[in-house]
Amino acid sequence: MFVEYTWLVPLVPMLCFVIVGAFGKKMPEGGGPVAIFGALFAFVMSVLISYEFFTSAAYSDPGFITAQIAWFSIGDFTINVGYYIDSLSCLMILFASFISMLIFIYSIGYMHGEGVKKRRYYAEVSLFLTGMLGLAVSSNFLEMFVFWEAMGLCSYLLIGFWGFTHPNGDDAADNAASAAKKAFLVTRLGDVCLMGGLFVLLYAFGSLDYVTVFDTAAMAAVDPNMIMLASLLIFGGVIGKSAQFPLLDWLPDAMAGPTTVSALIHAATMVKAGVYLVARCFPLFTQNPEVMLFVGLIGGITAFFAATMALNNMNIKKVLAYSTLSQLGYMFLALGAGGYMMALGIQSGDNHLIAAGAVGYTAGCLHMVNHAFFKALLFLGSGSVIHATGTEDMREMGGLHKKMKITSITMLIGSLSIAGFPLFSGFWSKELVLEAAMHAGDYGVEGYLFTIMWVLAIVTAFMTAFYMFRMWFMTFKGKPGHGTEHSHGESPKSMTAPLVVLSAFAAAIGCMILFGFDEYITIGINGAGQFQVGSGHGHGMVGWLEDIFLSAYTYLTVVLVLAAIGIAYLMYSKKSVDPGKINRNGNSLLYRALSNRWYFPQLYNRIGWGLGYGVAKGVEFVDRDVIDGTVNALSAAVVGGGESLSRVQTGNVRDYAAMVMIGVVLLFAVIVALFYFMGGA
Amino acid sequence: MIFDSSIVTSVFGQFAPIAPMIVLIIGALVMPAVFFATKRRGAVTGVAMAVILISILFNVLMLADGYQGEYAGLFAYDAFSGVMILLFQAVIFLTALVSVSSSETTRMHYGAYNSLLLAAAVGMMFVATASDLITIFLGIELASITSYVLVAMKRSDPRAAEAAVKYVIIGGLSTALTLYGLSMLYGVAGTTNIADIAAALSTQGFSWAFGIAMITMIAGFGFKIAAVPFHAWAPDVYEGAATPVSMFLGTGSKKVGFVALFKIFLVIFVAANATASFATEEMQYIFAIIAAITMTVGNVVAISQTNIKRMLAYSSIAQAGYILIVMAVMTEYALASGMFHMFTHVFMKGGAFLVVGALITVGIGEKISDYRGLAKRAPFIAFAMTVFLFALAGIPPLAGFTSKLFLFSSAIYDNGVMTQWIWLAFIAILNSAISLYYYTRVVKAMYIEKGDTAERIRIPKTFAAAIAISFVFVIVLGVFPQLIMDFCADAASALFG
Amino acid sequence: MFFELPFEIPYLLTLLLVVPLVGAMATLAMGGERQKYAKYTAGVFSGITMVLSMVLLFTPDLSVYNESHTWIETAGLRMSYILTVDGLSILMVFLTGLLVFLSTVFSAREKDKPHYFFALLLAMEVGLMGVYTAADYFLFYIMWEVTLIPMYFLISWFGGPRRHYAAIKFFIYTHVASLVMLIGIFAIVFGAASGGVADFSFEAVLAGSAVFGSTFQILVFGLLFFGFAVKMPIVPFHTWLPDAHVEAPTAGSVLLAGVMLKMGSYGIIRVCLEVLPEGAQYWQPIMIFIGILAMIYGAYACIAQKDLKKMVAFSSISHMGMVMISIACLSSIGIQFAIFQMFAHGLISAVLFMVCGMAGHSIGTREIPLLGGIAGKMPVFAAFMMFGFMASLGLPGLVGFWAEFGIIFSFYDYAVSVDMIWLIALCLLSLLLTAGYYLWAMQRTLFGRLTNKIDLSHIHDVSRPEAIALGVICALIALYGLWPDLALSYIDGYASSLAASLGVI
Amino acid sequence: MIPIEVYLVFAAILFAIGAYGVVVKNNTIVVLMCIELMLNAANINFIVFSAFTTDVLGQVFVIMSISVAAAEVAVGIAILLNAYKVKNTIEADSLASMRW
Repeated sequence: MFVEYTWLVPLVPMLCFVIVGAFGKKMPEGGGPVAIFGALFAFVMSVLISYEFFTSAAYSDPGFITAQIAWFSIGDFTINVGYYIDSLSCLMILFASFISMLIFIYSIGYMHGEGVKKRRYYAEVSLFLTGMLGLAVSSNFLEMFVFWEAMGLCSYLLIGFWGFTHPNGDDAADNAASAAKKAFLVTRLGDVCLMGGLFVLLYAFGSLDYVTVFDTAAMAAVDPNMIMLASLLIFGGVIGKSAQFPLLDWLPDAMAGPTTVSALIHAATMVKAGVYLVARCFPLFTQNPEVMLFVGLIGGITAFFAATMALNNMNIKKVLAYSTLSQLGYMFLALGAGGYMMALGIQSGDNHLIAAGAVGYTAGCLHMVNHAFFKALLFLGSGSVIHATGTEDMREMGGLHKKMKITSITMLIGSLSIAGFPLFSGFWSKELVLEAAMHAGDYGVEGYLFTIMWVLAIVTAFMTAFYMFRMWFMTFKGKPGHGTEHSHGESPKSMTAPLVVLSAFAAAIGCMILFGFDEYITIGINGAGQFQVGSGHGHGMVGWLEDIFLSAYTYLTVVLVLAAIGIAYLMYSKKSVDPGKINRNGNSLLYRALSNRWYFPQLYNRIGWGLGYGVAKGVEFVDRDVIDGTVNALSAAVVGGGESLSRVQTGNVRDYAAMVMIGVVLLFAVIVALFYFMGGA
Repeated sequence: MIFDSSIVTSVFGQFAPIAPMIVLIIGALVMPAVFFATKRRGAVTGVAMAVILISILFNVLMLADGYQGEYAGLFAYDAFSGVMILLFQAVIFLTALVSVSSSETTRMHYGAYNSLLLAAAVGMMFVATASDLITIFLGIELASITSYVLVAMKRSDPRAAEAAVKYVIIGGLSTALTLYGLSMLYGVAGTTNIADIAAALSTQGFSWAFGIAMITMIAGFGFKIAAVPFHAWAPDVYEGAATPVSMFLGTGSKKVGFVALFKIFLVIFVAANATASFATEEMQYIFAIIAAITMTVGNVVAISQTNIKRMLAYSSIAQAGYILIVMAVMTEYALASGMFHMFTHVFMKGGAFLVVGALITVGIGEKISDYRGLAKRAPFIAFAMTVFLFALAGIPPLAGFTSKLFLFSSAIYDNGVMTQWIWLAFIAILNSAISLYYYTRVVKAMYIEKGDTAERIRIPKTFAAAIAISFVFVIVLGVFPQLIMDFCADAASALFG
Repeated sequence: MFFELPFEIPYLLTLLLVVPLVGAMATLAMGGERQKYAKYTAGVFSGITMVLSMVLLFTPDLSVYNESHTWIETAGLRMSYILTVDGLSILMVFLTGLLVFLSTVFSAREKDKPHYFFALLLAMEVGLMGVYTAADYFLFYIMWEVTLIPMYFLISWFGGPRRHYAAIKFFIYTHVASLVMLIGIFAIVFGAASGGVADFSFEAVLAGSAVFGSTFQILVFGLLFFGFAVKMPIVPFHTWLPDAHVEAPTAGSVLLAGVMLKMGSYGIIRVCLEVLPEGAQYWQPIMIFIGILAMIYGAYACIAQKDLKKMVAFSSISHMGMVMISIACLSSIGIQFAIFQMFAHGLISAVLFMVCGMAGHSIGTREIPLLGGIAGKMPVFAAFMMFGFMASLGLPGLVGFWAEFGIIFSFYDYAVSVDMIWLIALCLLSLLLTAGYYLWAMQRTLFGRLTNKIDLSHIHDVSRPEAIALGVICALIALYGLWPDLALSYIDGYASSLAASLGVI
Repeated sequence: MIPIEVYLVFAAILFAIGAYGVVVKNNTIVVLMCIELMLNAANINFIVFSAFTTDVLGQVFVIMSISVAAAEVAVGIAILLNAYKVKNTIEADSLASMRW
């Protein structure tokens, strides 16, 4: 009875967008409450829908509920619009709406000083939420793509929120403007790939509905190369959206937007869409192990690189941004590893392997959920800090623990969680990810690559713990920087309350897996031979506990994490170790490479400028001087011809007479010639 | 039925075929007397109008009634001559109408001026009705000699004198050429009656003597047509002469050459083709070449002109080139559309000249730059001028477009089959694209550019009337070409027999 | 059909021509002191025309409005006055009615010789309506040329500094093209003539076209195609367009880009494809090539532009290139979405040019380097501009996206059939470039530090009439974007039947 | 008796001389005379042909053309006089104010 109304989930925030956009000026807080109501409604609705779905028969078979109406037709192909509910989409709408709601509440306090701009802010975030929810419940690729792009637009608008008349002056404004453009363009690059993927799918399957495309028989009927092409193109879209290697450059810049927006992008929406899409397309991707191998490699590499960049960054938000990248890398590593095994399993018909693959899937999804919570928490926390100190540079903070207790403690929880401190949420999911990667290493020809990824992942875990606590210590411990002096204590309730709530989830949500949560976020092949998300048989608490605590590697990571925290403590809290010694006061090659993001930006700028503006200049030249030049030359020739011909008109009647006589003679010559050539008469 | 030629026949008896001319001749004779008696140019003009209208009436009656008749083996009236006479009558009507109020025409010799006009018109009509070389020659000469005088008759303008000299010399030269050609033709065929000549040639086939005759005659008539390279006099004379006279020459006497060409060559070639005695294709090529060169030179040179009368002169050279397509294609359809184009040309080019004349009368110069801001000072005149020029350029839905469409298409197609003259149509069409350039320059001057003064202009009534008439015809003939085109079709079939 | 009118209006199509004509004359009469009423007169007449054109949208059977009278019948020629509307033309007719009315509203503030200005707009409308409804080549060509003159005067009277050059260039260049096209028309009409009578009506020519040999088709297709391609315009015959646009007044640009360019693609579909299918087959690869060339070339040219309006002009070249490849696919989908793109681009380019026009007259300059941070000063303007740019770069949910999606899909179909799938990458590249130049332009004009290069004291935000005009179009863009079937349903039947006649489905 | 070609060639030469004079002579009176020469060449043709074909029409034609020529010369002289009055020269080279 609720599922039929799934379309309300994206629609209500949409309406909020319209309402706030239209009348926000006159509303209290620029229409913030309306936006919050929209998110709240969406959340409640999601809860009801999920409840109904999980308790319905459809959950166990076929594992989804979908309904569609015809939208329009391209030639003979009909494009539908409708909703598609399974445990994955339930999961998405649940945490997306919940976290967005908290972020909106937080914004009431955080954006309080923005004045008339608040209307635009709340309208745009509502639209952003619409995009995410719509994407999660869409029933076919094209519909999904619409929301996908809508989110791209919103990210553009929100990152550029301060794109003009920036509180911190003109340079910041220019900065924000270019960051927004960069974000949209880079994601656009991914999106056109995704679009290409859609063409391939539509052409191959004659439809873009999930039910049609993911049908095992249908997929079997299609040329696997086409499927591979489609999968890679779609993953191209994901790379853009989730800022994976090599398109990871826009996300750090995107910090130019308000912190709440960063929270929204990193935790609830945008980047999660990529993970969702891969999870959604699991059936398609698992048709070729190579695709999943690729996904995994991209994930692993991103995780490592991003983490390195976070090591020495002084901007609190940037650190968090890099951490997001690297955590996303984890998720793709997990999905890739799982999918890889599953693909091999499908090829060889080995159910064991398929089950092992399902663990990867579970790991990926679980980490996505966990990350959603602790990253939201961390960003909002950092937002609260920035709000208080008015700076983003951690060197100007320090010793804030005394001034803002709640923020500091909640952020500590978040940091522990993301660092994978035992028994915190991050711990469980990260362990599963590592396990999946390690297992994948044992299978297939290219398996050893996953082993390498696994090593990278462990190193990453170490670095994660280090830079997170580096951030925490630099911010809340040590001697106060002058940002701290000016800070006005703890933030208002509307900001701290969400922090508290989130910290609870950030700490605990992970252990749900011990209580059978994994049953909902696993994937398998059901009796009908179709892929089915959820309603697999979970490992159960004992299973997981054995899995994790009986493997030596778990303890290895735990040790590494603790070591990292220790080092961070010595360096930045106790100051007994001077990082300057190691990096020669920031002059070491490595240090500079890191602070320049391994020179990715410069590279992109050079390429983009050359391929874009360089060629454009050439085209412009051709256009004006060659093509148009020819046109003008032609007309000039005609006019000039007239000029010179008119000189024959000397005005002297004798010349006229001469012309007449010459004409007669010429005519005679012509006629002779004609008769000669044409042999007439 | 309404149109009944019996009136004419009953009045004129055996002279019926030349009735329209007779009326005009009488008018021409009484004209000086009238002027001497009244000393009022208005009276003279009134008489002239009356005479012309009567003659038009007669002609229309005969034409619409499909009258046919011949006089003394020298004149033969048929649909063709009827249509051409109508054309000349239209020209003379407009000219006589505006001459009275033009500031350029003579004051003291106005009677003579008018009778010369009428005489010239009579000469043209003789050519239109002639069925014998003698009458053709006489007609042409009558038209030419009178128009020499008309050109000279401009008051106190050295340019007129110079123009007259050039005109008379080149005219005499071409007369000699024509006469020489006629003599050779006579020698070849042994008779001066065109029909007999055609018959004779179609039996005895092509001879070099005939070739010489043809070339010299082309040169001779080419002078009247102002076909390159026999065109050089035209710009000077048009510029030098009084504008009504220029219009008379540009629209009327130009056509005489075509009529003569059609009368002599078309008839001969058609007969020759009929008996296949000799291939006319070579001749057709000659005309095609002349046509192509003429239209191109006319248009290209017109671009560089600053004096609007010279520009119009060159443009009428170009128009002559278009009409020469008829001689190249030599089909009935081509002839019909050619005649139709002559008609529309009377009103387009005539209208343009009328505007120029009117503006000169009110003291605006002949330079294109003098037309700046005209749209403000005389909206109607400016608009009419725009219409005439765009019609000349062949912008739909004006007369020029429709007639050009007929004419050019005739070069592409002859009932159902593609002709070999498509290349000619190409050149013609590209030419009319070029022509748009210099016509637009005038429009730009009138509408876009700012004039130094903005006070209104009041032009003489007769000018206004004449311009209005041409304006109406340019529009109407563009939208309903059938009004004339049907007559032209009959005429063409009459000539083709 | 979503809603059907119970009644019919007799002679509707003739009215579509007569009403604007009368309106033009009435407006012209509003000179002197009555100048302030000129805009109302024009508004009323163009409004009536728009309503009439919308009546067509809700008519279940369009054939009831066909009109046919013999016009000229002489010397083996038959021209007739035939008006029809079908799936190809109906949207264009609607677009014409809509844009003329809205550009009238938009330019309500026109001070300088308003009666001439609006009269010219209405005169334009006569020609445009005629082109899209005429079913006789004679009438078609006349209307085709009739559109030139008002545009010439619009540019050279109300245009920018280099207006004379631009106007003459536009006039001559397109006139030459039309004349070449005229030769092609002669060829097909006379080629199809039977029984010594050359009938200029579409259906007679279509009926007679069976006899065309393939060489004939290939040659004549070339002639006609050149004529239409210049109008579209297609690289390398496009250089008149940027000049004309830069100099033209806003309303002129709106009509030029919104409706006049479509005449080219309309002609290609209507004449070249319907009458010369074999020629189309032969020319397909070339059309594809220049289509792609136009797309990418146009997009790159946009990046290099300094003048906002010039950039938009090049963007329409790029988008018309899209129409080109879509037509060239010669498939049902291709034609369907070519027409849809013509419609979509008509709406979007209208917004873009209106925005550029406002930048010109209310900020005072369109030079991108001089602008910056304008969004702070003129939020509404910025919103419209962003909306237009987003629509034009194919943001899903707006009408432009569906057009591009369908077009590229049809092209993918073609690419597979000639198995060169990589071709699709070029289209995607052009999408990326499009996003690139629009975003870059926005970054430099709307965002960033507030410019100090121009005097900002006097600038004012969107005026009411402008806001109304823009609002309506934006609403339509969103509406058709959310429910493309509103437009597609008209095209479907025509596209598939034409594709069938081309022998490709 | 003398063959017809002789007369024709003679006439042709006469014609050519006239034409030559028209082109090279600067004095327009002389030019008019040359034109007369050409006309007479044509007349000779007529007479010869009519004599050889015993057809009278040719001679009629000659009568006509002579009278026409007379009229033409009369007019021509008058025009030259007028030109001399206005510009007091009748040299072709100096009567070239209108050109291009």
